[in-house]
Amino acid sequence: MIEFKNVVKKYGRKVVLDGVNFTANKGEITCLIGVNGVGKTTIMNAIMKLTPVQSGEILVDGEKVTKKTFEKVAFIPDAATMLPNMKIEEAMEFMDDFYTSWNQSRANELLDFFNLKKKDKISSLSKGNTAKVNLLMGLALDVDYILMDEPFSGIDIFTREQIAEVFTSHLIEDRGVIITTHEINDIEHLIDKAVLLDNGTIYKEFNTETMREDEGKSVIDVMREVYRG
Amino acid sequence: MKKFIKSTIVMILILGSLGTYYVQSAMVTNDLPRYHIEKVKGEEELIDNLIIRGTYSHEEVNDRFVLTNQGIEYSSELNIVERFEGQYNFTRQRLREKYPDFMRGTQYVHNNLYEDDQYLILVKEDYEYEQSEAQHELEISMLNKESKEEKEFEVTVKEMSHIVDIQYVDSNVHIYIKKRNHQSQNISIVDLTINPNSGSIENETVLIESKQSNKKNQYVNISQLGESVNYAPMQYLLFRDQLETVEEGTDGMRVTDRESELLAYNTETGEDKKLDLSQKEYGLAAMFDGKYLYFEVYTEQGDLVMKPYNVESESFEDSITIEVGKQRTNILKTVKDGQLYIVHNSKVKVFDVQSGDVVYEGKIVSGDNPDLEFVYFDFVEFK
Amino acid sequence: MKIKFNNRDPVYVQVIRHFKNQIAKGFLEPGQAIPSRRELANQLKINPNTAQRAFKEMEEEGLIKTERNQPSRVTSDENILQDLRDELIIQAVNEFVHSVKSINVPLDDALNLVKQKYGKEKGDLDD
Amino acid sequence: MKNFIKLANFEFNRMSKLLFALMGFVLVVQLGAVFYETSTFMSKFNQYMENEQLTREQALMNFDTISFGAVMGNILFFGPIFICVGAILFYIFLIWYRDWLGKNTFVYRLLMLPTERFNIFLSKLTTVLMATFGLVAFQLVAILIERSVFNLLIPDDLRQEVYFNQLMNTYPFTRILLPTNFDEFLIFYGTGILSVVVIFTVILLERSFRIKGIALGILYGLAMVGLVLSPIIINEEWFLDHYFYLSEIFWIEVVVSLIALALSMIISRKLLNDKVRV
Repeated sequence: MIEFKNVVKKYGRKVVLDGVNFTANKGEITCLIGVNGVGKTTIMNAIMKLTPVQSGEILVDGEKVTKKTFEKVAFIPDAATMLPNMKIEEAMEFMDDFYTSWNQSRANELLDFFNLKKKDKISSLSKGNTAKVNLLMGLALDVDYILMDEPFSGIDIFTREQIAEVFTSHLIEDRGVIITTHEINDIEHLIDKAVLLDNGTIYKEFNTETMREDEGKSVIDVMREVYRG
Repeated sequence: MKKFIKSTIVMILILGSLGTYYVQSAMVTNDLPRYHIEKVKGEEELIDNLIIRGTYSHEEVNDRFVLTNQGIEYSSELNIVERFEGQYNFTRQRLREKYPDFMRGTQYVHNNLYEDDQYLILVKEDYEYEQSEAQHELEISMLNKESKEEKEFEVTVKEMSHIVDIQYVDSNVHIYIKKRNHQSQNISIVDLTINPNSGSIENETVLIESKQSNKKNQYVNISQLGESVNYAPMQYLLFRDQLETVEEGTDGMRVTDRESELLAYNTETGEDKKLDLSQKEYGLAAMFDGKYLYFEVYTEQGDLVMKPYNVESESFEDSITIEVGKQRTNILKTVKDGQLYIVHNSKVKVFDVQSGDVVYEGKIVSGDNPDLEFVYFDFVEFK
Repeated sequence: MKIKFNNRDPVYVQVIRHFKNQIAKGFLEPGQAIPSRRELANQLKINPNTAQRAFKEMEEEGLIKTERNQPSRVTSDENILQDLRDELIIQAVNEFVHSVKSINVPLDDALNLVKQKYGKEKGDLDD
Repeated sequence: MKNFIKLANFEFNRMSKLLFALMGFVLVVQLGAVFYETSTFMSKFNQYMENEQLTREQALMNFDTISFGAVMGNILFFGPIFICVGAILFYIFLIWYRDWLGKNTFVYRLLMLPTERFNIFLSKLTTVLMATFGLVAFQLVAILIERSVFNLLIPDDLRQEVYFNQLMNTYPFTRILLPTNFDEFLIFYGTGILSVVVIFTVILLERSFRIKGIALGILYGLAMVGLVLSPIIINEEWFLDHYFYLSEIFWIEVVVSLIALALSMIISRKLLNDKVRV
């Protein structure tokens, strides 16, 4: 379980996270929803200690984030995180060098699944393929949690379908996933939990199936209510 | 393992090349000859504070060294601090080692020091401007070597130019200073008598005052005759009072006339007397040790004749003759306490002036090898 | 297998409804093996948890049976299958009544129209 | 430790191309200096012989010999050294900023490695040091090569043999680069390492607090310079009036420098762990 307890984050005087509380469970897909610039990425960065928070607590399975956490949580940012002059196989070797949780056979499977060639240089890849490599580096780790920042943004429709397929596959199964998006359409049926963010606060945190069942509202319905009201 | 090949190559390059370079540098220093002074006869203590400086120059090595009774030290063997301070102020170094606390804060050691068997006196100068007039503050620290008692006091002096000498006579500190009056340009040597108990100037006596001259092209000056050991107790201080007439020629200024007088001041009695010793007659007045003034003459036979003049009795002692051959270079000499030290041809000799005897003789050797082919001695002095 | 989901009803309910239709229509025969929940999630592009929930509900209703290390199978229990058919008919009738009532059509007229229509489309009825 | 070595090796490999290019550049340009100096010298000598109508033996009597020192005085010799120094200085900044800038933000990957983040600091420091010492070591080798080329081009009787140590003491830049005394080497490069560590800390302050960090970084840099210079300053006339001897000041300096080094490393470690931003 990844927990946010009263997390406050400021950039100078600008408050980005203003007392954020939410939890994301293992085995569930939690989606952070909000327009651009509401602090979705900041939340992910904060979990990985890629940006400091001013107060509050972030716990992974009840523990503070340490170097060990990086064998347990993988973050797939929306930008490429490998050196452009590396070949895909070199990038995989790098991961294998440093992570005990690196699963080479899974990596090979993902390579096939995404139709990537391991001799290709990362700098020569298309945007979609770069995103796939990015996913590969995260998904091939035997981690309990995966964080994905805007995996669908700026990517062609076929790649989007391919990525969406990942969520329903054994690659994700039983892991906890936190995904951010500003556009819910693609994945409305994929997510267990929606966390609506605005102005640095959580407007609403709900289970999508329960919401449909109890109130007959889609995620977009709730968003409409929340953001307009 | 292929990944590590570049770093390994560079590591090997670094260790190999820098390692060789510094090992080779260290080996050059290790090969330097270890000269030392081997006693032939006499009292060895006489050369305890003697320092012979020179250069060893052979093949790739060109190194300055300091040779003492304790052995030889090359400048390449100095550590970084010693190299930074330089190998020159041995008196300061000796005093620092012996009296580390007393010597703290002392940078400059030259004429501002007095040392006898019992006392060590240091004077620090400080300027201060008051009403556009420079005022010297003299900070005097005094150490009783036996009781370790330290005293400090401060006096202020006007019109001072610099300290000439310091003596300790009859429980009083005497600071001899040169004064220059800014209006009259008058020069004088003044004896400041300071009682260490009161810490103030008890008496201020003018020893010598320069002759007045109103002519534009005449200059007056009073200079002290160099002492071989400037911190030692001196029975006499010698001053030369000069009046120079200068003319401007086509090739710059030229001294056309020089009137000079040699004055001896007795530090114990406070009396002074004029010495009538012309260079023409006696040769070059080369050294002074407080009692004797040494004149030196090279004869045509290739001898160096040292003529000690007793200032007290105003008469010459027996001359000391040293065979140096036709070649005059590289004869080092110094004097101390009525003793003449000569370093020549790998020999160190000490003569007693009164008796004319050799009271110490030593030989500079390296192992069993007295070969000084690559050595040049250039200076001898006392710590 | 493709379902067009609406966003307002719970996805698992839509999945169960889909299965019920398939069984009622005979696309899934009694005792036939159905895809695993993971395969199902993957085929339907839904969250595996949702698929899991749908399976669980169907098991509780007795629509499917799962034995250890065996793929789930459609029940062969005739009673349950009959109930399922009844449920679907009642559901359809309810919807029909509800719609017809709302436009104030007399029941007989409506029933006549139903008879005519039913006769025409017999054989390839679709819900 | 294992991770540190892997990371340091990885960082080193990233800069190795530049390093080997610099080495090649140094050798080629310095050989240019050798060819330039030898050919001007030889043509001067031949000209002299011709003009004065002298035999070779006669000319040798009046003609100054040439030593390798002449090559070292040529701009083609010391120019590349300055370029290398500049490159290293530039790389001290580049080694951090390139991970943040550009399309591929590698810093994400680095910071998410399941290892002490301080290893990133140490690996970058190691890389800068290996590059520096690598270039210095290579310069020694290069001089050996250049000297043998020089010896081939100048006949024995026109050449003045100068020994290696003397050669290194001829010019201030080689005296600083490769002091003949090992203790000076330790002190020069120790100061260098301290400076790099302080600059790294300044960079991390900037990377952590951005605009505010620039001000903080400058203040920190000045504070460290002040700290390191403070023993010398307070020993001056107006304060302690040379109370401490130079040898004591030296050791105080060593201690203060080590404190500055440790402090910078502790701050850097803290910044990397808790304050740094992607």
